[in-house]
Amino acid sequence: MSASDYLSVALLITGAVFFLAGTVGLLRFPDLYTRLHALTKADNVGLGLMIAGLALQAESWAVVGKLLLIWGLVLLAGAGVAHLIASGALKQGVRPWKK
Amino acid sequence: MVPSSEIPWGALLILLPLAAAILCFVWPKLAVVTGVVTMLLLTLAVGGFAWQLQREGLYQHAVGGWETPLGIGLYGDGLSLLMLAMTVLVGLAITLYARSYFNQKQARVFWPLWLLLLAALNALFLSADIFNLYITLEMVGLAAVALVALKGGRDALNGAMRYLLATLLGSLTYLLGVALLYHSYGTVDLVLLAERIDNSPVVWAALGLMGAGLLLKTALFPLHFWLPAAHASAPAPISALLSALLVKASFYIFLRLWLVLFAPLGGDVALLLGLLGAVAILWGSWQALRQTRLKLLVAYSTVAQIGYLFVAFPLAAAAGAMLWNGVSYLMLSHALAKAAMFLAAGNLLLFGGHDRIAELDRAVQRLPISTAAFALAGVSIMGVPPSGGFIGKWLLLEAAIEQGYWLLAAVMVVGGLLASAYIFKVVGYAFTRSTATPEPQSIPMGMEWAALLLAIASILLGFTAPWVFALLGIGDPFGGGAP
Amino acid sequence: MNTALLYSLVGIGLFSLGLYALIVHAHLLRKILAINVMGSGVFLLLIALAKRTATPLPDAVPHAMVITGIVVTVAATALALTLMVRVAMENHRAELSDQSQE
Amino acid sequence: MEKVTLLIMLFDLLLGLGLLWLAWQLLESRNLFKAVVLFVAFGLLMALAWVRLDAPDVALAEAAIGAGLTGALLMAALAKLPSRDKSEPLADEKGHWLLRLALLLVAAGLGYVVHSLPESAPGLSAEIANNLASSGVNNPVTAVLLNFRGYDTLLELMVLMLALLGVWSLGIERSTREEPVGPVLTTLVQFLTPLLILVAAYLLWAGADAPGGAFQAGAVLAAAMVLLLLAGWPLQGLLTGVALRLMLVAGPATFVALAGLTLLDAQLLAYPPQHAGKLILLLEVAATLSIAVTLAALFLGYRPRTNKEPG
Repeated sequence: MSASDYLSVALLITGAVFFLAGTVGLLRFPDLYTRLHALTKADNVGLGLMIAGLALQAESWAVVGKLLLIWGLVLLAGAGVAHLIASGALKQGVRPWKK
Repeated sequence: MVPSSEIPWGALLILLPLAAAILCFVWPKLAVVTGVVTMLLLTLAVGGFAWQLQREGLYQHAVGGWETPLGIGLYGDGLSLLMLAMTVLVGLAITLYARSYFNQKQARVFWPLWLLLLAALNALFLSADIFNLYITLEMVGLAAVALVALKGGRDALNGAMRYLLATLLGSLTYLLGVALLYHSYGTVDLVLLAERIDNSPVVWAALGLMGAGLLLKTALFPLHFWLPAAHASAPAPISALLSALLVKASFYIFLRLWLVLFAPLGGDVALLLGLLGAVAILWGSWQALRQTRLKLLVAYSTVAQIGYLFVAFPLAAAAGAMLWNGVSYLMLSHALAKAAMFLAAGNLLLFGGHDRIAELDRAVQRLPISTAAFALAGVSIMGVPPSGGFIGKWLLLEAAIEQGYWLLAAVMVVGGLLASAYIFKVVGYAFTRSTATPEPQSIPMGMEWAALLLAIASILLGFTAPWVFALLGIGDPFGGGAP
Repeated sequence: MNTALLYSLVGIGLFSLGLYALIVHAHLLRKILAINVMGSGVFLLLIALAKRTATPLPDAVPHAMVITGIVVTVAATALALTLMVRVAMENHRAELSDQSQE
Repeated sequence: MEKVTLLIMLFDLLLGLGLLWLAWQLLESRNLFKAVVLFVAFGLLMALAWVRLDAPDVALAEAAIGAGLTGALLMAALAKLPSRDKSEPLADEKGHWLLRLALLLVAAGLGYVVHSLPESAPGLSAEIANNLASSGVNNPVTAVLLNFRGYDTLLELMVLMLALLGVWSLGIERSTREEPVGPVLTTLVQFLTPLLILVAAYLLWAGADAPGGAFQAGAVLAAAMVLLLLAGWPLQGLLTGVALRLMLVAGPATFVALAGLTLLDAQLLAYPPQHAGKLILLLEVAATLSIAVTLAALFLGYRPRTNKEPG
């Protein structure tokens, strides 16, 4: 295994840790808003790390471009949808959690 | 000018209504004209197709020029021809009836749906590809559901929903059987399947799945639960085509599969089908007798008459092709008679504003043509000579007695008696004066004559048997070998 | 246990689960979901068994069939959902009613 | 190598169990909204299964149609139901042990049947490979859909038209949403729509040689239109009357016309091999347009009409 392979593995594992954290947050956080926070944050960073890890293994720049496009789209969709869900919930009167 | 023997009538039977459906979908103003003209052209095409079959025998066409198993095969023999002719005959009457029946808004939806349904039925009767048959089945089912719900109203919407769920369940179950057959024998073509089939667990599973799916669509007892609601609540011309054509379409596929694939291994299954058929006759007739609403009575009568078609299965092994001729004849005459009955019932319903049997109120005098249509069609349903229904039932009865199936024979006779009872019940009330007489509505002539002509045709069938049997023999559909 | 067998068994499982839910549940949306799950089961069986070719390329005919099936299913689902909304308006609940209105 | 296969098998097993678990959850969920959300998740897992089974074309169709559009249709229908209908106690299931037993037996029987199939079967892959060169395209799935079994596809387009006719006759027009949708959704849609159109064009073009084709492209295009509708764009006001109907029938009409023309040569839907590629592309373009508009119209749920048009 070359240096770039090790780097890939490290990036992928770190990405997976973020996904795991996000999932735990989704399951364990107290209300909708905090869960959304956990989910989108972990997804965006985790996916970014995974994309970086995969990009190192890519055979051509075209593939790297596609991977980056996927990340960009997920960022956009995740942020947009999270906003819509949160604002929808606020409108319906779902109160944010207070300790 | 292309000589008429070279005109591809078979393919035209499918393409013509498709093109017409597109036309009247885009320009609804042309809908009625397009519908009527297409129906006439289809009649011509079935004539041409019959002539072609008689001259050249079996019709086989590799769609796209790709031979099976890669491509889809069109296939037409005497049985296909009978089904096509049945569709056209009933279709003509329904077209005539529907011209006056629907208002402008409904017509805009009715005509494209009706033409698509005709295309789907023709495609179904000409297909020898079990996956292609799945698509035609779905087309037929979805078109029928949309038609049942066309006029709205609580009963019709409930009936349509129940029908939709039943038809989707039937198609999916059928498709699972198709999947198993394909993955076992590497083809979905019926002719090739007939050559390759053997006695394996796959065939039994396919028989169970495809059989259950198709029998659900055919509404064989006890899978008939959806039929009375849908058939009784639909607009009259739709009820007619549901009972006359749609249940026959799925029965046709079942019969084909049975003849080509499953008959050699299904002795016990045949007996089971016969018993279910017998129960269907008794149960359906009894329920029909108990109904107080005319359209429900006619719908339960369909449940009973479907039973007769299945009584043939245990008799077939010994009786051979003549018995299947009888079954085909029964299908044809039931289609004409039942369509006539539903159209007549629709007229009575429209005339009096209700279809309560006890309040038919001298319909004989006030609506004589429709009442006559109902009674004549009833003669064929009862199986009294010289009607078409008599020929079919006589052939069945004869085979049952010859082979010593006394129970089946007795059930058939009792079914006939019960049918007479429920028909006479209606006719009796049509002579009686009732207390409540709502303001009658006028019925357009076309709607009355559509019913009467069908009823007369169902009686005349009693005289055409030898000729029809000769046509049925083309391509030897009941030979038991490859189709 | 190979891949084709595993996924076709899952397909049969989905078909049976869907059939059970279709029979048992009264709510029409559940029935429509059940039909969709059944359909997925049939499609899974079709595709899984197409993988049994000796070559890495699977048999493409079932793939085309399933694409056709998916489109047919979405069309049927759309019709069923529209009908369900109308039935719910008439019955005041999204379930089939047994009583006929006089 | 051994470890990798073991891992993949474990993945397949987890995916299979996940599908069954999700199906059970979505069918038995009390809350219908939850059921619909789970159904979308189920569709995405199905797409993953298609990828595992080397069926990328099906995966694309499933993700776009099975999960995406069906999900949108389900959500839209759910919103139209009376609110007390949305979360109901499930039926009493104590009496269903007999049914469960029967279905278990059926499933076991079917499992046995599938198990009894030979482990290796070529299907029709050899026939496809032999005829692919004269089909006009290089993607075997597209070749089957539009050439070898093109007749199926013709009828299938008719099924879409049928469903739309049914929906138009049954659907009830609803007033468009009153509240503004807000800047985030508007921006998102403005950014995504051109991208989706680009993706659809790519899928359509690539379908000849790689996974993709008319159905996937049409579904993606339909998704773009659904997004626009959701964001409050008055598509239903812009696209009405004959123009709309012509777009809806473009695919079926082209197909039927081609069928008619080929019939003049006495062979239904047989394309001359030298033109097959071009004809298939033409069919696919027309079909993509029709599929997209039909699916979007199915989502809209009623017949859009101009003010002049009669009801």
